[in-house]
Amino acid sequence: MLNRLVQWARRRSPWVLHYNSGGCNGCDIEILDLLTPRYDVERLGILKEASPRHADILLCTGPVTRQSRDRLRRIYEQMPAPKWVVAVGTCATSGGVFRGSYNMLGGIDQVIPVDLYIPGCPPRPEVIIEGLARLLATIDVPEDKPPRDAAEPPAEQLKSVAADEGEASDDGD
Amino acid sequence: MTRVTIPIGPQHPLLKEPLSFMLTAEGERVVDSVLRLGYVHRGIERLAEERSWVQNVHLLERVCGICSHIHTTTYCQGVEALLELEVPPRAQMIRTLMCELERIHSHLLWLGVLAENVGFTTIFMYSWRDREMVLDIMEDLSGGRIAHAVNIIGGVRIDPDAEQLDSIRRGLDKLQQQVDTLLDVVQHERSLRVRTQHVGRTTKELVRRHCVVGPVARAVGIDEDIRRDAPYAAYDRLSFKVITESGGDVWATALVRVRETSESLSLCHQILDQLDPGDVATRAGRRVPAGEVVSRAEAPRGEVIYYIRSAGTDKPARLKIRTPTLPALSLLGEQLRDIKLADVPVVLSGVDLCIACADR
Amino acid sequence: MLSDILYVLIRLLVLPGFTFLLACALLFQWIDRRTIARLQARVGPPWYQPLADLVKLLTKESILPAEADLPICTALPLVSLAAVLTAAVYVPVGGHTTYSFEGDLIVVLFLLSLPALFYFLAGWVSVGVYSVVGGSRSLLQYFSYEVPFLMALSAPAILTGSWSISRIVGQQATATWTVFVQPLGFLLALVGLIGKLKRVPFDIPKAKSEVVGGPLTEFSGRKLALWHLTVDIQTVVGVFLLVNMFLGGSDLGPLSSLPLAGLMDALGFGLKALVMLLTLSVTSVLYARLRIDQLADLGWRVLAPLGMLQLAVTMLIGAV
Amino acid sequence: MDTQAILDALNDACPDHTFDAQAIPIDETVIEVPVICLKRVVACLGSGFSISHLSTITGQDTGTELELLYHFWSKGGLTLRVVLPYDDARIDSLTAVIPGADFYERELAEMLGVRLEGHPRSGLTEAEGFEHFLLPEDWRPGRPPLRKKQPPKENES
Repeated sequence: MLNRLVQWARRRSPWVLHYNSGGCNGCDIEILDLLTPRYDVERLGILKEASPRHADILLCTGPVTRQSRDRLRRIYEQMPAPKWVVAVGTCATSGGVFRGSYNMLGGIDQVIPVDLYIPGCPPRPEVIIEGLARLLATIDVPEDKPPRDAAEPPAEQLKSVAADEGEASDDGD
Repeated sequence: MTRVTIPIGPQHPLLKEPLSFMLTAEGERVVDSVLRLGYVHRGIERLAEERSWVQNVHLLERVCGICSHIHTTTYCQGVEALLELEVPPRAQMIRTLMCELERIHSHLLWLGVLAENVGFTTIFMYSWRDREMVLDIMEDLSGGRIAHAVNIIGGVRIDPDAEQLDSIRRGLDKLQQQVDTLLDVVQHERSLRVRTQHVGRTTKELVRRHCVVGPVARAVGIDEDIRRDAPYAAYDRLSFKVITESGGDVWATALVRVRETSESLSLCHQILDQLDPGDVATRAGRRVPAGEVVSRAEAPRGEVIYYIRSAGTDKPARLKIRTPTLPALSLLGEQLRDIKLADVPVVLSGVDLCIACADR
Repeated sequence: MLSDILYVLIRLLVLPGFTFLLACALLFQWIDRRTIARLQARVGPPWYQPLADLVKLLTKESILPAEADLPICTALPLVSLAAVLTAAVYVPVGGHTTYSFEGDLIVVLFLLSLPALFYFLAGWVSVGVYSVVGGSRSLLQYFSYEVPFLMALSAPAILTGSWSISRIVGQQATATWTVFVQPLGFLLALVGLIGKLKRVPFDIPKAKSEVVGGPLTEFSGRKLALWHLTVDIQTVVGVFLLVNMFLGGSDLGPLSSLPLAGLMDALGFGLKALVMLLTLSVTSVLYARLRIDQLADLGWRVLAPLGMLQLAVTMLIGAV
Repeated sequence: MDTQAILDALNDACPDHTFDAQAIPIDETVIEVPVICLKRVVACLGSGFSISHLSTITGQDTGTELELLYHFWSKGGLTLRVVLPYDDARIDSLTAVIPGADFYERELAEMLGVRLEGHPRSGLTEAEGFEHFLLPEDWRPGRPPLRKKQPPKENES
């Protein structure tokens, strides 16, 4: 019963954080566009939050540049569980046209685990909404588990994060 | 007073894109800043050397998601000059039309971001709602809201019919009313003026020293616009005013941008009236004869310059891009000194940063 | 005896106690967000949105930076929520008062000002740069709005000659609503309330584009939920307080003599609270955020002297 | 823009070199300038002619040497071409005359390994501990990405 309530709440109150790890702006303005009158995602309970600590879903755009990598990982670490990551746009999915560059690591999933990919260059706001809706529909809180479980990042990821912790000061920016 | 370091970015609600400003502040007063770019450095200049001339159109459209069309325009006209191609007048006109639509889109977007940054969400909502009309027009023309893929080497890819042109005219008329309202708001809304007037003030001399171009330069009274001074595409057949202001503060740049939006709307109407039937593209070869070219164009944020060198192969030997944000960032170093912390978002908005452009 | 205890318990927990306040807080938040959305040409969230937000935050992981002071960070949202809940006990709702004594106005004003201090402390102990800057901003802001707010709310008390909210409400039913006698005081109280609730144009301590989330930047999960709830309940109490002090509580003038007095009381009170809430929502759509120095200027150069004027005039009238 | 007048003035300013103008599309005048004359030439342009701004500095590796192109704008394009040898790629910084050249010059240092003499920021060379501007902090030193001999993908440190 309680788990049903929690599941209901999580599906209806996804607060998102947006991070551009090296994209061209196209996806970013489409994400910002979600908030504006034509799309108005507040209808679905989606709020764009400013601090990683307040967010449930990380919307990532752009391929990951070498300079962005640590920051992206740190933002992910700062988010409280349960959390989800959505790669918005072709670049975030695979690196897109920028594959092969000396400063590129590829898609978001090279750095943090991704729950949903939304390809498109850039994806239309409708498509982003559709993607988010599908992600929300998969959120469930099984009856036999306590409501606070998080998708464990792969072991290898954890290791590299641990290596980072020396310099990360968690100042929330 | 103790000094604190306040990081702005790379992830910060003020910035839609990552760059990092380390502000040194004494209480609410910012005394110094250190800029770090490179979070969106994709190495496009090097990538371009490894792609063919045609593939590069696709790549360069993704230098920036806001002013994508101006990049391909600058690139294509450069390559066309190397190829000594004659681009049909209709293609030139359509190119110019897209340039102006993009300027409207970019300026409305900017106004929204400015409003959002001073906490005026309502204006953000309204100006972005109006921006949707331009996006609709561009989508109608090209099939894409943000990435248009209109330019090809030798012309354009689209050929709008009379019905489309009519619907564009209707859209432009509706938009004109909205832009007039927004101009009225920018001119008269008190709390917006309180936040933007006398903020981020620059002088002609400072702007010159930092080689700043575009609306920021025009807001201190520098009467320069590549569209008029070195007409490219179809600008020599169109008439328009170059908007200047003298204030030099963020409010002045806002006025310049909103008035320019009106000017762009009138340009669009002129283009629609003068759009004669004809070819929209000429055939271009895969190889480009050896040579070099400097191509300039006026992006929404100011002068864009491309240097292209061909060694006579199917790939460029060097392609250099400089976008107007880079000098603006240089100016920001001066502006972010001895101002209030609360004015930082306003000053940053004032120069209309496009980090994706600056980092390449 | 037992029934007395039960009665008190019901009053504290159900009506007008915690459950009622919680329902009001969620309802007010929804009305507020919905109104703002409508005025911005949007649709806005569905009615259950505030509840979903609350439940979700309550069941999320609650993490803090390693340098933050964990016990204090845990305690702060709790005590500030407790402060506003306690304040609510002394504010009459639709003519019903849980507790009332001579001087309860002062207690309410004191309790309502506590969250601002806890908010500042929250920024201070959670260490992040934005938290600290936001915290010191909230303190500065507190000094700007609090004095005029206190002066504005003292004026009706002086006029009535009593520091009990119930008495001030009762007085208005026999004479006229305070807002007609002291329109200036009402305006000041409204501005002060906006400052207290940190709403646009006074959302300076939590200005996203400047200090990310302000003092709450580092808070998450349960703690964040409690902070949000504090603000929501503070909104409810503030609105109720202003309705009582200036709009005659549940008094509906000549309509009060209609049958079903209890229902009419509730209706009257509810309507007035709604009007107040809508005023808050509309205000937040109409302005850009002020700068902290502009707010201090406004507070000390305009609002405080006006508050003084209101007090002086009230005292003069009282003396005559 | 009067090309002949500029050439005359430059010939006066640097008498030991004969300046020559070349036209490239699109309406750009290119003047070749020896390394040692660059500062004098820029000063001369700045004082006598209404140069509006320095648009950018293009650095390129032509395969045999490094070439720097200083693109100026004054109601028309004017480009100064400076050629540097690979093994001694150093040039005077223009930041004292044109503060806006700062970023363009840092890019030259980073992308092509050009040494900027007299640039106000230290750390523009490896010896001083490179202060990165566009490239990531962990970029392996000594591999400016726009040099042709640098393989495009080799970036792993």
